[in-house]
This record gives sequence, C-alpha cells and structure tokens, in this order.
Amino acid sequence: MARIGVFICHCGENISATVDVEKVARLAGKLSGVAYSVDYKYMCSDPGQTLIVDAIKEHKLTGIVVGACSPRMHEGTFRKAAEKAGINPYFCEMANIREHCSWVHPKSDETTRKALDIVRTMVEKVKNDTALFPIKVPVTKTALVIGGGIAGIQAALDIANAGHQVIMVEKTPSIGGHMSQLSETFPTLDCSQCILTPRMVEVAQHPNITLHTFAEVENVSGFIGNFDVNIRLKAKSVDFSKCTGCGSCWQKCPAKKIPDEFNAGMSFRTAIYTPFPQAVPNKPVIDRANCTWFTKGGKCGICAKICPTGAIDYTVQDEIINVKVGAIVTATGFDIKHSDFFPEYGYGKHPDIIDGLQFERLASASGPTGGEIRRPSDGKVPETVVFLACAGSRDKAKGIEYCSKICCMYTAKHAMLYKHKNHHGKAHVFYMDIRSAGKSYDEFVRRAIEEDDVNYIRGRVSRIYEKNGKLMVVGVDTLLNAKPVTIEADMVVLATAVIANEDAESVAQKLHISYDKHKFFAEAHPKLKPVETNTAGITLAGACQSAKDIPETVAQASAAAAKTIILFSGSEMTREPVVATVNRSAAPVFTTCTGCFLCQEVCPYQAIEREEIRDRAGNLLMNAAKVNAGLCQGCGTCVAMCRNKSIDLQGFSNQQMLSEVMGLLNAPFE
Amino acid sequence: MAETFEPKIVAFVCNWCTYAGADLAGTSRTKYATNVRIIRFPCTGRIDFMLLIKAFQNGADGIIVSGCHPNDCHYTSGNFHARRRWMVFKSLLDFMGFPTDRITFSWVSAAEGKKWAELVNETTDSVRALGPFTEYKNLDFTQFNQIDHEGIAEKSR
Amino acid sequence: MRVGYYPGCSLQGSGREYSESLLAVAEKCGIVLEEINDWNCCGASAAHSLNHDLSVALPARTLALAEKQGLEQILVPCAACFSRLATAQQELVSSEPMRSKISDYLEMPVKGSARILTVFEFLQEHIFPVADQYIVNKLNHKTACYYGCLLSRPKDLTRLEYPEDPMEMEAVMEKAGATPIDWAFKTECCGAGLSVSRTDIVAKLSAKIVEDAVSRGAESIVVACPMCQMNLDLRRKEINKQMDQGSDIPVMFVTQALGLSMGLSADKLGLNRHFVSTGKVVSCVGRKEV
Amino acid sequence: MKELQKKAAELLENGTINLLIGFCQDVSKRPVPCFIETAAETNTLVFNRDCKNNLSVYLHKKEVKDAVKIGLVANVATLRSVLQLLSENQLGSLTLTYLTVNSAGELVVLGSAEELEAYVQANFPTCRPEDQEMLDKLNVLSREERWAFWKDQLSECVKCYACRAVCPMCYCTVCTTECNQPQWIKTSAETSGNFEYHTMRAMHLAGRCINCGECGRICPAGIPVHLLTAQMNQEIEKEFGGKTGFSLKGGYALNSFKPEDKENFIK
Repeated sequence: MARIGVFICHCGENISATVDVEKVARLAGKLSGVAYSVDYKYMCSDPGQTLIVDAIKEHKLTGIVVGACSPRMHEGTFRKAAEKAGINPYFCEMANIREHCSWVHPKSDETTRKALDIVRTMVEKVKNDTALFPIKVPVTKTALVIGGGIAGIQAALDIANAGHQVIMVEKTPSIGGHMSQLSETFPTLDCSQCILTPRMVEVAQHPNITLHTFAEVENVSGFIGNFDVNIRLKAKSVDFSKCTGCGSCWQKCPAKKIPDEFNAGMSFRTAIYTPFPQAVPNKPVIDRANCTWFTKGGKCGICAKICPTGAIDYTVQDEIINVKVGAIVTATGFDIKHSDFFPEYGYGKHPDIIDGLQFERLASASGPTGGEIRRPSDGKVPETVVFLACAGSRDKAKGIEYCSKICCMYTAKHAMLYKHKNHHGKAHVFYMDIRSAGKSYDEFVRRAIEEDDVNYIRGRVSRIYEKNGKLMVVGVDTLLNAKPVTIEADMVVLATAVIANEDAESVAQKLHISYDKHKFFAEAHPKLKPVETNTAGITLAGACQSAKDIPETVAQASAAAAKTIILFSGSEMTREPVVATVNRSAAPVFTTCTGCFLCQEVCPYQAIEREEIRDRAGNLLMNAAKVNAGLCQGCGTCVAMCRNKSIDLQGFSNQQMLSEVMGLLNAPFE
Repeated sequence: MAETFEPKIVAFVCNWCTYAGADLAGTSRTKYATNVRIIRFPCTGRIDFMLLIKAFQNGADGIIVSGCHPNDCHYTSGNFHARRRWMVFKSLLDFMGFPTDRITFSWVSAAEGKKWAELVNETTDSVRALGPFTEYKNLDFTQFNQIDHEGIAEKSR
Repeated sequence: MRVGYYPGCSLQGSGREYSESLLAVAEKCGIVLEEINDWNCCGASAAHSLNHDLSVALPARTLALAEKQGLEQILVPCAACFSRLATAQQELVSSEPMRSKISDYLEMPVKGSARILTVFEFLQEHIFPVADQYIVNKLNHKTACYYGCLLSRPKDLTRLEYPEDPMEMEAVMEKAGATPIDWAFKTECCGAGLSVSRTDIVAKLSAKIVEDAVSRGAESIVVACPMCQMNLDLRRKEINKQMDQGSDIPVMFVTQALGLSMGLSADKLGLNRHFVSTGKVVSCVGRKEV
Repeated sequence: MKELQKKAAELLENGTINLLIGFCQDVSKRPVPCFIETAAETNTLVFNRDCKNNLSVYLHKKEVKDAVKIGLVANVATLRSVLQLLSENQLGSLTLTYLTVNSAGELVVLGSAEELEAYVQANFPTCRPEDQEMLDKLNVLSREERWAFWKDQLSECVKCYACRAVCPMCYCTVCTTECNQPQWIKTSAETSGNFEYHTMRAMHLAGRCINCGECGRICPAGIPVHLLTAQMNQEIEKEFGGKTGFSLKGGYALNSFKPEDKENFIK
C-alpha cells in the first residue's frame, strides 16, 4: 500500500498569494494513499528539503508529490532529496501549481481547487511510479571528421592532440579543400599553401588520425557516444601501399584533356592524377569516368605498364568499411555559383568573365599561368580588370538573399594582387556596400583604395557584353551626380555567391541533422549553440553552416573540437531512464508483442530491434520487438502506436498516464 | 443550474514545447481561464487516442491536444506521426457523429506563452458555448429507452 | 480553343502592319482571332503615373468584356498593352477588395480570369504546331532579335525564362529560316517613353541598338513591339546622325518575318509601310544559305 | 470445381502442401470452412460465390501453423489479407500455396508471395458497392444523425468479439480488450464501453483492414462495423495515398508521414 507524502510550497508569496496552500495541503492529506501532507514557505530551500527528507524517513513514505513550480525548474532538486532519504528518485513527482496555476489565475476558490486537482493527478501518478535507474551509455572515444578542408583539418588536429582517435573522411583525392586553391590570403597577403600545407602533412602523419581520402560517408546510425558509420572507400585503382608517388603514370597518361578541378577548369589534368603538387596523400587515383581503360573497355593500360612498383589495379572495387565513433564533426565546406548563373553577364559564354576561385588560380604561383594574371581567352595580360562584388549575393531575384561575407575582402585582395603584378593596369570594383568588419579588414580595403588606387564604384552592373575584343561592363555609379558608366574591360571577375554544396541535403539526411532553406546546415541555436546541431553528438565547423572566412572557420572548428573533447572526457554518459520497453513474460507467452514491427518505422532513432525468441533447443519460437535503451530517447511514439500495448514508456507508462486522467476527472471538482 | 456552466478541459501536451509554453505563460503572468488541467507527455507522439476517449468518458467536456510545431519536434518526427494519427482519429469520430469540435488540436511552441493563454481561453469559451458533454455521458442510459416495454408486457401475458 | 484579340491603339495606327501581318499569319494557319467587342485604351504610358485605380480600371474593362464574351485566352501583341493588361490582371486576382472596387467602377463583374498571351506565347502555342506545313521559304539572313523593355520585364509578368537574355523571338526567326545573331542590346531601352518629347535622347539610345546589331553583321532587326519598331524605323534619320556611318537596316515585326516565310505577299504583310525599306529582307526570301 | 479438387489432390499428393484450407458444404448445402489433409477428402471441396469466409484468419492458429506447408482456397479479399499479413511480418514460418478462381472462372494457382502480389494487383477490387452505398448514405447525414445511428447500433453490441475473432488482421495474442493493467476497455457491454471498443478497433485497423467485410457479416447483432474501417481506408487513401493489402512492402499510413501532410484542423 502506497504511503505518499504531499509537500505544498508557498514559494514565498508566489503560490500562496492566489492559492490557499494550507487548504490544498489539508485536503491533499485526505486523498487515498496519502500518508502525510504539509505546506512550507520555501520547499526548495535547505530547510525545505530537510523537511522532506525527514518526513520520508519518519513516515516511511514510498513516494512524494511536491506541489511547487514546474518540473522543468526543480524536479532534479527534489528527486535528489528523495534519493537522499533513501527512496528511488523516480518516486518523486512535481505538481506544477505555480507556472500552471498560481501565476496564471486570480486568487479564488477556483484557483485553489485547480491546485488541488493538479496535486491529485500527481498523487495518482506516484501510486503507479516504478523504481527507475539511470542508464549508463559507454562513449566511443573516437571522432569522425567529415571533410578535409581547413575546418576539418583544424578540428581533427585539436581532437587528436587531446589524445583521442580521429577518423577523417575526404571526398576528393586530397585534403586541403578550397583553402589550398587560394593564392594569398587577406588581410596579411601571406601565401595560403605556405600556411596550410604543414597542417595537411601534420594530419597525414598524426598517430591519432586515420585519413580516408577519396571516400564518402555512406550512412550513419546510432546515437551520441555510439554512432555506427559506414564509409565508402571509392576505388582508387592505385595500391597506396606500393605507390611511391613517383608520377611517371600521370606523365604518360594519354587522357590529357580533362578539365582540372583544382585549377577551376582553367587547365587540364590526366585521368590518373593527384589534384595538385602538394596533395596529401601525394599519390594518384584513377578518375574512372575519364580513363580510357574504363571507358574504352580494357584498351590503354599504359599506367599499369609504366608503373615501376606495379601499384595500378583496375580491378579493385569500392569498399564499404564500418566504424564506430562517439561524435561527428561536420566540415563539408561550400561551393560557389559560377559565371553561367548570370544571363545578364553572358552566362559563362565569354572565357574572360571568370569567378573568384578562377582568379585565385590565376594569381597563384602554382596556378595555370604560374601566378601571372593572364586572361583565359588569349593569354594576354589584361590592362583593365573589372571586379564585381555581390554577384548573385544579396539578390532576391536570384534567390540568394544572404550576404556571402567573404567577397568584399577577397575582391579587395584580388584587385590588389592584380595591381601588384601589373602596376600600370586599371582595376575597377563595383560594389553595393563594403563589409569589412574584422580585425584589420577595413584597413586592408582602404589600402586597396588608397595605396593601390583601385577604383571603387558604388553601384551594380546591369550587363556585360563583348564588343570588338573588349568586355563592355555597363553599370551605374550611384554616388554623387549618379550616372551610368560603361567600362571597357579586358577581364571581368565575378565575386559569385557562396552556396551550399550540391550534396548538402543528402549529407544532412544521412546525419539526421536539419538545414536551412539555402541548404546550409542548421545550428542548434543561432546564438547559444552555434556549433552544435539538433542531433546530439554532431557538431558543425566552417562554411557548411554559413559563409565564413578562414579565421572564423578555424575558430568554429576548434569550438567543435572542444565540444567533442568534452563529450569524450568521461568513459560513459548517464542518461535519463525514460525509455521504452517491450514487455516480456514467462513461457508460453514470452511477450504480447506480435512482431508486426510496424513500430520500427516510427522510431526516429532506429532504436527498435528484432529479437528472436527461441526455446532451449534453439528453435525459433517468435520474433519480437526489443528496444535498444542506448538509442531510445523516450519520445513514446512507438508506445502510442502499438496496438496491444506491448511497448510501454518508463516514467510515462500507460498505467501512469491513464491514472492521471482518471485522478483528474473522477474526483468531483468541488 | 443558475450560474454559468464551467467546462472541464483536459490538455494533453508535450513536455518540450507546449508544456514549456504554458510555463512561459506562467512566468510572464499571463492570465487565462482556470478550466484547463494539463497532463504532461514527453511528446505528442506519445499521446494515445484511447486517453482522449477515456477523458471524455470520465467527464471531460473538452480536450486540448498540443505540441511542437512541425519540424520543431524535440524527437524530430513525433509530432508528424501524431498529426497523421489525429487526422485519422478525428475523421473516425466525425464519421461516428462524435462532436469533434470539443477537441482542439494546436501547435504551441515553448516561446508561445501568449498563444497558449489564448488557446485555453478560446477553447474554454467554445466548449462553454457547446454546453456540458451530456451526449456521451448519457450513452449508457439511452439504450434502455429503446426497449419496447409495451411489447415485453404483451409477450409476458 | 477560341483566342481573343486585343489590338490596342498602336496596332491600328503607327503599328498597323504588326496587326496586318499577325492576322494574315493566323488566317494562313486557320486560326480565328476574335477581337474583343468595344475594347478600350489600355492606359499605357500615362494612366499608371497619374491615378492607380484608373490604370487598373481601364485594362480591367477590356478584361471584363472578354470574360463576357466567354474568352479564355486573349492575345495582346503590343508590348505596352500586354504590360498594362497583365499588371491589372495581377492586381485583380490578388486582391478581392480591388476586384470589387473596380467592378463597381465598371458597373460590371470582372474576375481577370482569362489568360493573357504575349505574341510569343501565341505563336508557340497556336502557330508553331501547324506552322511547318505552311512555311515555304527560308529567310536566309542574319537577324538581330530586339525585345526592348516591356516584352522582357518584369519577369513574373512576361514569364520569360531569362529576362536578361530572352530567346523566344530567336525561336520564331529560326522557324522562318533566318539566323539570329548573339548580340548585346536585345533588352536595352529604345527610348519609347520619350519618343515625342525628347527625340534627341531616343536617337542616342536607339542608335546604340542599331549600331550593335549592324556591327555584328545583322541584316535585319526583328521586333515585337510597335514602339520599338517606330523608334528604330521612323527615327532612323536622327539615329544615323548619332552613328559614325549610318545604316539602312530594316526593322520588321516578327510576324512579318514569319509571314514572309509562309509565302505571304509583302503588301499583305504591310512591309511597304516602313520608312526604312524592307526590300533587303524581302529579297533574302529563298536566298542561299548565309 | 472438379479442377479445384484435382489440383488440391495433386498438391497434397506431391507434398507441396500438408494441409488445405477450403470450403465444403454442410448438411444444408451451405459452404463452411474445412481442413483437408489427404487427397481422398478433396472431393468434398466446393468454391462458389457463397464462399464468403476469409479463410486467412485460420493461418494464425497454432494447429494450422504446425502444418507449415499450407494450401489456401481464397477469393481476392482473402488474398489481400494474406498480402497485408506478409507485409506485417506474419506467416513468416509458413509455405503457402493459393488456389483461387479468376473472373473468367478459371482455376489459378499461386505458388509464391511475388505471384500473389502480382495477381492481387492485377485483380484489385474497388470498395464493395453495398458498402459504398451505405457510406454515401451516412456521409450525407448530419453529425447528430450519424451519432444517433451509431449510438443505436452500438447499443446492440454484446461484446462477443466475433468481429475480432473473424478478422485476419486482429492477430494480437493478447488484445487491448483483455489488458487490465490498466483496464483500457470497459468489460461490461454498455454503450460507452462498446463505443470505446469499436473506436479502438477501427483505429487499430484503419490503414490495415482489407475490407473483406467479414466483421460486419458475422456480427450477431447485425452492426455494420465493417463500415468504420471502410470509411477510414477511403479517408486514408485520399489523404496519404496507398492501398491496404496491395503490396508486400506494405506502406502503413500510420507509421509514416510527410512533412507536408495536411493540417488545416490544427490551430
């Protein structure tokens, strides 16, 4: 027989001002199963809690109801008190007579009556409470980092240096990401590769980091601390254990006319290739879509013949490996719009209208022109270059309302680089606003304008057309005596909008994380959780969340690493025991579950597994559902949809919920 | 009865959005009708339609079912499943002639304390207008009215 | 499918050859255009800058009449008329209060339900399916398709895929056997708004257009807007003054070109009405490939 | 009919099946379910339009399950229920052979689940006209009239659970009606309890019921309970698409969702 204690809190005046707390306590004492009831000024205070502990001991209470504030406020506090008094903390329930009663109703009998009702429902619930014990979930202290750009590199190094294992997955044949394509970086104009490549090498050589390039995440299941990830290792067709990276294969490869991704399509590469000289790992893969052996069915095979170590293997297939990780850092990066997005600028028809990345390659010493700014069409050095900031960005008509953030800075940088390399050349920049907030950013832009006399024109460009060898850039100068301007340019650089990766959506779905309408991944809270996602254990780093420059990206990457390291700081996490369970009983019934497994579909966490129930001889008697307590988050959707109530939810069991309803209604309101 | 009828409203709400929304209404001291009694579930997905029936059977005059807005579910999809279940349940009741205007379905987020207060008031008013839910409470007596006492009398002679 | 026809003032005056050629082509293809009875001014150029309600009411009346006539589609060839009718329709459909207000003005109900066709949509949907059997000549020559402003903007009215670089007219000219050139000024302003008040500006603006077309080897400019046609054609003297060396490149309506390819006579198509002789184009008919 | 008997005998002889569930006639020549284990008995088999019973319901019985290799004489409705059951991971332990008669009156034998699926999809029935008629009648009534209708109907229910027993989809070993911790369903046959029971039953079958109509046919009180699920299925198909007893993949409307599902009834 239950012996329940009811403790009504005045909360100073907060409750007692509108609720007759003494009356509630008195009447609650008369409820069946209630052995003791009392009211007190501050239940959450130390004396208040001591009062509860003593009462539990003195009156041998089996459960308690605290009529006070919202359980979201003090449930923890009072459960600790109950535990201290030696009863299972889950025999403590909160009756929310403050937020849901005293604060929202005037002083009246009605309000007091409601308070009593609320207390009564919780008394009924406590009668059906059961002892629950926190679930301990082991944490796999290995992190998965998706993406090998600067974000992924930073996160991986931080986590690895904290002594944890890291698995890095990179889609392309080399890590480095967009940063490796950049020439110099603002605002210091130090060479991008010079600062990046050492980090890339560090990743490759770090004892705690396992690097999978030319690989993609296939699917992710499991939950925080215990993710189960399948990784597809795309067939490289090159045995890295034998390959020395000597390069004789790609020198001899006959398929030479493949647009080079690393040089933003401004040069060609071979079918067997390493993306760039400083690639990590610096070993080639075969791009099968363009390889003669694969397209022409077994013809060619030169690389295999030429390879001194016999590393080439055309027969290897994609391989799926399975890894168990405790946390995932998503650093999949970004993409940009290309000039073909702009009909008004001749949608990519003209070779000398290029995008920012292409200019980076032109300006880069490792680029197709060896760092000389030469225009793609005829290789001439352009005398006049026009730079367009906000190409597509901040333009509703283009469906991209947001600011791409990095363009103002890199456009200034581009103009500078051009001027530094061609002192007599003219550089014009069309802009909407100059957004150069950041440490020594504005000084940088001023420098472009004042020292390198780049001509900044505040206005937009309506059309670019080609006329006897020149690019006519038709725009408007909106400042002072505003007037239309037409500039005859030799080359135009569009600072095109930063956009989410093409496959961002599918990545998000694999990871069960949400994303915004532009397909950028969504942070858990725009201000207070800018690094976490809504899926516990998965964090974001870099431009996959929104357009970012390098310092910001690195900062967020380190933040993501910190979150991961915090998770790894203990060997296991304790979880609320509010989980679903499938009933089990003695033979011959075993369970009332009929094994229709319609519940499997509704579980957001793939927590419902199949269990084969066998007799001693091992014969299969039946299949039944089984809940993996490690994965279950206790939403109870399966419980409500199980036809014969074979699944129940601890802490919110059918018995508890129904008795709440009954307790509420069966007793007269009077 | 002379004084106006005060309906009993039971609210089935999810812990993360609507319950928190109701808490917010409290902390911001937004006043609303005392008729509502809240029952807290982890998620709208947990709300069993049987409980709604039970509530009506035991004298509820009106019911509020509320949880997180679509895409806001703490468990990502509980409210989506609940939504389908409600749709089917509602149309079943409609088909059986059950007065479904006594059930209010709503999305109230943790930030919508005001909406919660309005929801309670509106529901209370509309249910008060509908009057006590005798239709259901009388179910068990009505069957006797259908027995043809005369006929029985005849036969028994 | 019945197709209503709203000529508007231009097509009965300065741009009558547009109407003539259009009707000729339609007739050739066995399509009857039902003129809307008692249609009125669309209010172009002036009304919308003076009185908003008026600018809606004027086109609305025509729409109402069309509805009364039971027309589900209305062809509005003139760019300005189209712009006005489509704009008015958008307002009527989107705002109930506006709708009732306007029908009060008109003293007749108006829904704005009829579909308003641009000349391109009309050609694509009604002429193209049957055109091939009637096309007898190839207009072998390079042509510059010029859209101007009102046929290309705003996007949600004109329904063009690329308002900055439309290709609809090119499609028609290719059917007619001509070779459209890729050029820069197809949607630039011809100065129509100022065609009476500031002819000097018209000349400047139109000159750019003609110049670019000529410099890229076009032998004709094709238009689908009476104002554009008038400015480029009627104002050629002033235009030529603005150019290093003048040009006698003819400016014809897209429907005239199509008519030629269908073997219709120059007179029937009103090609004799132009200020700059269209002889050149007429002579391209059946000429060898360019 | 001879053909059917011959085929049945053959299947039993060559061991394709150990047990045949079919129809024979009782003294008054009414078709009744029969269980045949030897070729000799097959001559009693009949199959005609009066053979209404949905024999798939017997597939849940232990005695039947033990036979493992089972032949089932079935009309399309019965075949649909088997398909639905397969999609719900039932009957996994059985090897089933189906004997049916197509619209042309020829005997059709289906050896595999795939064949079954193909046949059902090719011969998929529409809502039974008599049901449709009733539904249309009810749907035009006012809310109060419908309430009155069902109130009268349900007041007749004696909770004999025949509708449950005859339903192949009601295969729970322990039904919620038996569940007394907590007691969900009032045990006594009073109208409110009946209402409770039938709403629950309809909810549990909505999107799973294959509208064979057996529950309605069998009801000793003559309550058209089958209309509830018939109506629900139509609503579900309208709102979410998907047919019951249509494919092996199943596609249960109530354990799936679309973010864009209609919600005009939610404030």
